[in-house]
Amino acid sequence: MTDTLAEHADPELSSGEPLIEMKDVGKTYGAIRALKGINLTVRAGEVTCVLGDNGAGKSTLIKIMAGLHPHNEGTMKVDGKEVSFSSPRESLDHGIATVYQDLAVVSLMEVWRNFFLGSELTSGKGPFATLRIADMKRIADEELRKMGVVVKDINQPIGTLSGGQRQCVAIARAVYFGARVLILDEPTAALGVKQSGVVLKYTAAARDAGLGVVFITHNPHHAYLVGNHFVILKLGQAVLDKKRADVGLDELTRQMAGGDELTELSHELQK
Amino acid sequence: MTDTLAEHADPELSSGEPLIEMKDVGKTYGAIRALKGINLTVRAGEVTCVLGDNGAGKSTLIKIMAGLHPHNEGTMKVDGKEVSFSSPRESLDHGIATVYQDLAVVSLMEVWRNFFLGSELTSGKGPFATLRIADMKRIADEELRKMGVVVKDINQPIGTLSGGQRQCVAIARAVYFGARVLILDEPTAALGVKQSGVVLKYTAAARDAGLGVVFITHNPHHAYLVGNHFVILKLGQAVLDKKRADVGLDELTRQMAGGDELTELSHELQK
Amino acid sequence: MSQTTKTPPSAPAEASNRVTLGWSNRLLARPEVGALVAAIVIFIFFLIVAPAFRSPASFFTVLYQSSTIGIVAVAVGMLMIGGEFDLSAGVIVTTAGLVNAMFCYQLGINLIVGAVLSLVFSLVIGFLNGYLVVRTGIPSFLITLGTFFVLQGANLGVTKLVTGSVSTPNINQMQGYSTLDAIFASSFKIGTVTVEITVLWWFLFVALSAWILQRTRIGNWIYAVGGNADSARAVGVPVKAVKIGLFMTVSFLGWFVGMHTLYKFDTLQAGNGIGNEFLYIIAAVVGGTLLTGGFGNAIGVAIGAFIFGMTSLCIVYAGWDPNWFRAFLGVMLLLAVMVNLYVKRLSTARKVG
Amino acid sequence: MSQTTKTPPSAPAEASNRVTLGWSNRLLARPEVGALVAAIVIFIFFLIVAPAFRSPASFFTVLYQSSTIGIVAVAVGMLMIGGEFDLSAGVIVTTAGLVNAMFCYQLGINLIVGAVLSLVFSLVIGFLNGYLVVRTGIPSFLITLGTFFVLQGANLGVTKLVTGSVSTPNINQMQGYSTLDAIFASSFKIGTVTVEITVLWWFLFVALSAWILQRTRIGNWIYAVGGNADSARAVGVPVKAVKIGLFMTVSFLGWFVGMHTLYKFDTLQAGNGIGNEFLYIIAAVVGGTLLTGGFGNAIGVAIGAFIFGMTSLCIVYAGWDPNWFRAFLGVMLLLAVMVNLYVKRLSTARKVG
Amino acid sequence: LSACSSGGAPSTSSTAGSGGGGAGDNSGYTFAMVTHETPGDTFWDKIKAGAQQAAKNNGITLKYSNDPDPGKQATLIQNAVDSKVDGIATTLATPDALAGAVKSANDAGIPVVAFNSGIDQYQQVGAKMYFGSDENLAGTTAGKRIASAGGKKALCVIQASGSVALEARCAGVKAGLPATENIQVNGADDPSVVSALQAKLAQDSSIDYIVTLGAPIALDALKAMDAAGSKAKLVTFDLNVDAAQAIKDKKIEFSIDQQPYVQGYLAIQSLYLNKKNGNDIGGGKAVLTGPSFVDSSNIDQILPFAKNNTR
Ligand SMILES: Nc1ncnc2c1ncn2[C@@H]1O[C@H](COP(=O)(O)OP(=O)(O)OP(=O)(O)O)[C@@H](O)[C@H]1O
Ligand SMILES: Nc1ncnc2c1ncn2[C@@H]1O[C@H](COP(=O)(O)OP(=O)(O)OP(=O)(O)O)[C@@H](O)[C@H]1O
Ligand SMILES: [Mg+2]
Ligand SMILES: [Mg+2]
Repeated sequence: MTDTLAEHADPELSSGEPLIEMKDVGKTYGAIRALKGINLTVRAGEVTCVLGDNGAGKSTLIKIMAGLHPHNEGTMKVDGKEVSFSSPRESLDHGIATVYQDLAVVSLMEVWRNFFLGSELTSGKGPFATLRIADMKRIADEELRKMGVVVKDINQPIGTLSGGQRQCVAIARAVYFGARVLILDEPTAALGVKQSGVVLKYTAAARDAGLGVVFITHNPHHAYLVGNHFVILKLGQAVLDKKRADVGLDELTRQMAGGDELTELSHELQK
Repeated sequence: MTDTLAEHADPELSSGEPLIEMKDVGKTYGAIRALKGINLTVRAGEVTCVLGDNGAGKSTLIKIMAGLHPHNEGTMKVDGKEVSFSSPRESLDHGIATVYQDLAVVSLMEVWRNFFLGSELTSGKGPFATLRIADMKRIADEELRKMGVVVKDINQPIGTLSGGQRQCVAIARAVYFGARVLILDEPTAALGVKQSGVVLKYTAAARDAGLGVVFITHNPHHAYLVGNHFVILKLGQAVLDKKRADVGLDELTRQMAGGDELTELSHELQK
Repeated sequence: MSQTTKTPPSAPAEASNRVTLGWSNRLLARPEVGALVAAIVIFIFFLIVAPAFRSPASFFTVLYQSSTIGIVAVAVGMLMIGGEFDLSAGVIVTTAGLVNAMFCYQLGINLIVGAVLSLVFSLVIGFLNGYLVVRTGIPSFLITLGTFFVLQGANLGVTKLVTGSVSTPNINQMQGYSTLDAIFASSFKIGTVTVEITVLWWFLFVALSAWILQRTRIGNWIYAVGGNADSARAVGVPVKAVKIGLFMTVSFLGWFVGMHTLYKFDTLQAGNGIGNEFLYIIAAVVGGTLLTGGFGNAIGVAIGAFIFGMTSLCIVYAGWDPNWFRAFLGVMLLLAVMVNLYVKRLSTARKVG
Repeated sequence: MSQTTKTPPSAPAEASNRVTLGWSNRLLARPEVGALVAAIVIFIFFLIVAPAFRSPASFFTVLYQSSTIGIVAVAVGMLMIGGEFDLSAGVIVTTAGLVNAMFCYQLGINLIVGAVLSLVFSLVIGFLNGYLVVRTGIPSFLITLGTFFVLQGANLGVTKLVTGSVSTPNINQMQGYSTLDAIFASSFKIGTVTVEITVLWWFLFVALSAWILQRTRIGNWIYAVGGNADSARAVGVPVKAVKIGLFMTVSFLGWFVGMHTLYKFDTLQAGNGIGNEFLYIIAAVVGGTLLTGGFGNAIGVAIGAFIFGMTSLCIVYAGWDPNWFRAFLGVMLLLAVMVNLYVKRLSTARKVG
Repeated sequence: LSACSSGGAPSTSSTAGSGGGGAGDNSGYTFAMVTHETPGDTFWDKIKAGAQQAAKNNGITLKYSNDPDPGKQATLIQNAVDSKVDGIATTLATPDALAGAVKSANDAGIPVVAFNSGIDQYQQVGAKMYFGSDENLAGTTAGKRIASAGGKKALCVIQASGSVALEARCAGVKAGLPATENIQVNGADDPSVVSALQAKLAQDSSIDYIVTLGAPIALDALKAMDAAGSKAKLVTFDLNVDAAQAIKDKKIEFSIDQQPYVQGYLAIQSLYLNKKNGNDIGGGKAVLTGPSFVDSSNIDQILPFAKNNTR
């Protein structure tokens, strides 16, 4: 699995260099304010974990980095140059690959077509170049197997896969195409323990291959397993922003307002 | 929150009585076999946890109970009578309420309309009866607040809520309308620790109010906090089916093929 | 249990983030407001360029024209909110009239009996449309395109067979005529202007539809069925019944306009009504109904019909070259849709507080 | 890192559950197979009931009729796979011909220049359609309905203005005629039957479209854009460019048929082409294209056009009462769609192993 | 109730094969009639009625087909050629567009006659004979008659946009009465015809004559004039029962009739005679079936025939 990452990672990445820098970034959807005054740096060879309650603005944050929605306040720099992505293509062209929480796949298309969508392998240049279908099928199948996912038929429409299987395809795709930055929005939410483990390993492997990783999760335990840097959002604003050295799992869980409660809860529920 | 459950629970439930009994139930989607030979009993006052890998058939199982897809092998009894639901309405009429993994809400409709959809409050009988709009807004708002979810405007289209907020609306709805059986398909997947805690409390409260609960999750820890009975599915078949007394958290996690690995993983990742 | 409950700690804090949208934003977010603004713009425009339009009589002629489109459009709009199309809505108007006229004329039966029979017949067609759609899952566009062709052919074929010509005989001497004429096709004077009764019927049907959509359980179901039929079904909404009911509503109001046409003109051409199905759809969509279902309302559809009626007649009032008629109509349509869109953008782009 | 990797333990076990669908299931799941079965059924049916259809000449007349619908339908099918509609596709055919004929006739310019100009003009219209759709987000149904009206009006208005009548002058004496006639409207004999060149063009365009859709990157994008535009955009597919390109493809093939019509008949009526937009859509949908986008293919669309051409002519070959023509057509359409559906059901209902 | 008497199976089926067997001389010919009819106009009923009568009289199998689109009409002619019929009668509303198809019929040795439209080009296109009126001439005559009756300004109502034949009629009216304006209405929707005419009458009060191009539209125009309180006079092309009655009631000034029944009848009859005896009706010239005026002076004789669908 990790050979995929090593093969695809941009070899020029040097650990610690800032890949994405956000300064005072804000975003409103019409009348609804989703983000305000966010400062965040994604560095090569580091995992930046973003945590927060439902509706805190985590997905909005990564959609800005991914070029899905432009931000409407503040500045964002990629590789030191100021950008405001007007389409995800631009973000992808900077080597930023994303797994979205709610925009995974095109249901009617085959698994392998989904895997390569937007980055098809062709035997020529230009939009009319012929697809290398056999290669694409083989690679998609291989990459999925590496994650422990064996779909019954690589030609079946992805809409017939289970929720978790679809999520795996989206993750495998991002890992395969992410050359510099990998953004994962709650990648493990629909996954079982085993597959979650695989995803965490990928995350760590990406970090070690020198990529910058943004990892969004509700699970502070997962976050703490791989994170180098933690940001907690609340109502669109960052309420905690610390390096791993400065924060413990306990504080993280407490900040997520769940740690103590969960223990308490377990007493309560056991009666 | 639990007063909602106590108020709405069917007062005639007696703990331990079988509400849903499945015998040798199987299901195929065209050429794809999703379930085979499932035996499962949902009892009043018990939480039945269903665990399993992605694609194991968990959602398929609960869709059969919920009347969304009919099963095509075996028999299912509800309250002792054999049934084969042809629509979710029939299931709801038996007091079975469900939170689906992928069929939550109608995006364009207001939050409160979604909450009451299919079970509207009216001031008369028949389909042309007038809606009690003010009451419905108030109740929807109250029930969401009980879960710690405060939406900015109860009139906003539910599609503008975050993924987790939408999930909360679906759960609050099921809790409100589930009189005898409550089915939850990965209810906590999109939720933060805090809200997950709330959902677990609801689950326990529903059990204590005498409802039969089916709880699907990837998280054996969550499952073990509330479950009375555990079923693990693998490739559409039950590979473990034990009472709480007969199985420990360790075995559950091992069976989910994750427990040991996660620990191992954490060592591995910490280098 | 309930004693152990405590309010989740951070809920009150979040409440501070809660917004109440100002009335102007709420208003702008409604589906019909864009259409209303477009209607007003077009109205003023024609008041300026078409002097002949500046009289109450002209206004009521426009209302009459709008009502004959608008009555069926009410139902088509509801159907579209429910996520389906009906391309047979135009010909069913003619079918309903033909059935009534020919049945009564050939057998010498009271027209009222024929009108009831025609109603039953229309409802059966609506039912069949709906039943086929929900039963087979084939898109309603195709099913109703099929019924459109079949009815169009049957209108001609049967009429030819029965009367030997492609139009019905004149029925104005038959029993029951005066009653039905009074109900469906009468008009009265207010001062100097003539008000056609269809205008009143139109208002009534719009009000009824608005009430059903907003205030009743079935209205809620219609939105849900159009917005996401799977989710609606999952929470127990009788999706199939709702859809069939909507198709039957369309054929009911189609029948109604069929009666109007028959009793106003006393005779019917078997080839009529073709093409009107699109006017209904245009009215609905200009009025803010989403083509994909789940969004829209009755007032909007009524305004859409009014925009269409006004534009098509005001081009005449303005005395513009009739060869360009369609082109003007197209430009007006695009204009109305764009204004509509612009207004909707405004409503979401504004900041609160 | 890679050394630490181990194959997840249960993967091999899962592989045992893996299925390879039999060739018959794979075949049945293709969009065009249902249409093919329907076409064969209808073909055999008409061979039995219409003796006049049993000759090669008749078959090639049917092919010709199918090709004039089918060429534009190729593009409309691709557009529909891409999730959009084009209601102006019927009139654009006429517009293209009119521009060429009138421009050259009035100014006495070589027809080839006019044809190129007309091509540019058509592409601009296609571009505008696409641009307005992707720019405003208004459904293409509405935008192209607008252009439909505008073009229809302009066809009539401009023709009237330029020629004083509603048809163009005869152009068969003008320079460049013979070249263009040979390209667009010639025919040749094979034995006793006449083969129109449009039939060959049609086959070519179908093959090209099939190849693009299945084998090229842009084809992949078309499916993605129609299946889920948001997801497609999120993985970097240039959604807007693809859609605009599809609209331009429609107007390109519309222009092509416009050229055929002009050079075959040497003159054009300004009111022509209206209504054909639906035939294209019918062909696409009967051929298995999903109305909502994301599914379908070129062969299917071709078969759809063939079914339509065959049905409409064979009703005449069979000598059926033309009053019932539309009714037969409707029944055939419903039949074709149902057979299509039935075959698709078969393909998923069958068990494997 | 005379309408019923003409109803029933024999007169409706286009293939008179079975019905024709008993009557007249059973010639065994099959003739195709191809027109540019937009389905649903009573005018074509009469053409068909005439053709059917001729077919019945001579034991001919008649195959009728129609399409308003010139390209498709050409294909229908080709279709008849493929079916190896013995003769083809066609309208030539768009002579240039149909020339190729007529030629291919001639090449196959199938005689073609034209009727209803195409008076100027029928020979050039390759049709042997022509039966019909001259649309332009008919229009001009009507325009002149209006002018001589003191008409100042006429409104010519076109019920199907882009139709060559209808445009020719209005152009003719304009030639006879220069102050003629056209209006386009949707003939498939009576209420919209009424309101459009009502609007036009309100917009231009100088209109004192309305010319409709089909009998059903004339009846709509009466409603519109009524509603608008207009004093304009009404003139129409073609006839049907109600329009004939309206002429009798003096609501319509006059009708320009081209006797569609005769056109249909002669087209088939001439093919028969040509096939059988080599006859050439008209001797190389067009045979005119109109225009003839129907007004209060002759309506009493014509009304019964109009009711019979033969005039
Ligand atoms: N397209 C949109 N239009 C309007 N409001 C939106 C839109 N998308 C998100 N929002 C609002 O922005 C806020 C932040 O949403 P976001 O999806 O970023 O939350 P999140 O942190 O990802 O939550 P979750 O953990 O539940 O996924 C929410 O209040 C949501 O209602
Ligand atoms: N509508 C469908 N058509 C065809 N196959 C389906 C359909 N729905 C599910 N399947 C298949 O059935 C199997 C079981 O799916 P199901 O959704 O029940 O899994 P699950 O246990 O809920 O997984 P997850 O944890 O990922 O949600 C999968 O292989 C899936 O591909
Ligand atoms: Mg999110
Ligand atoms: Mg599931």
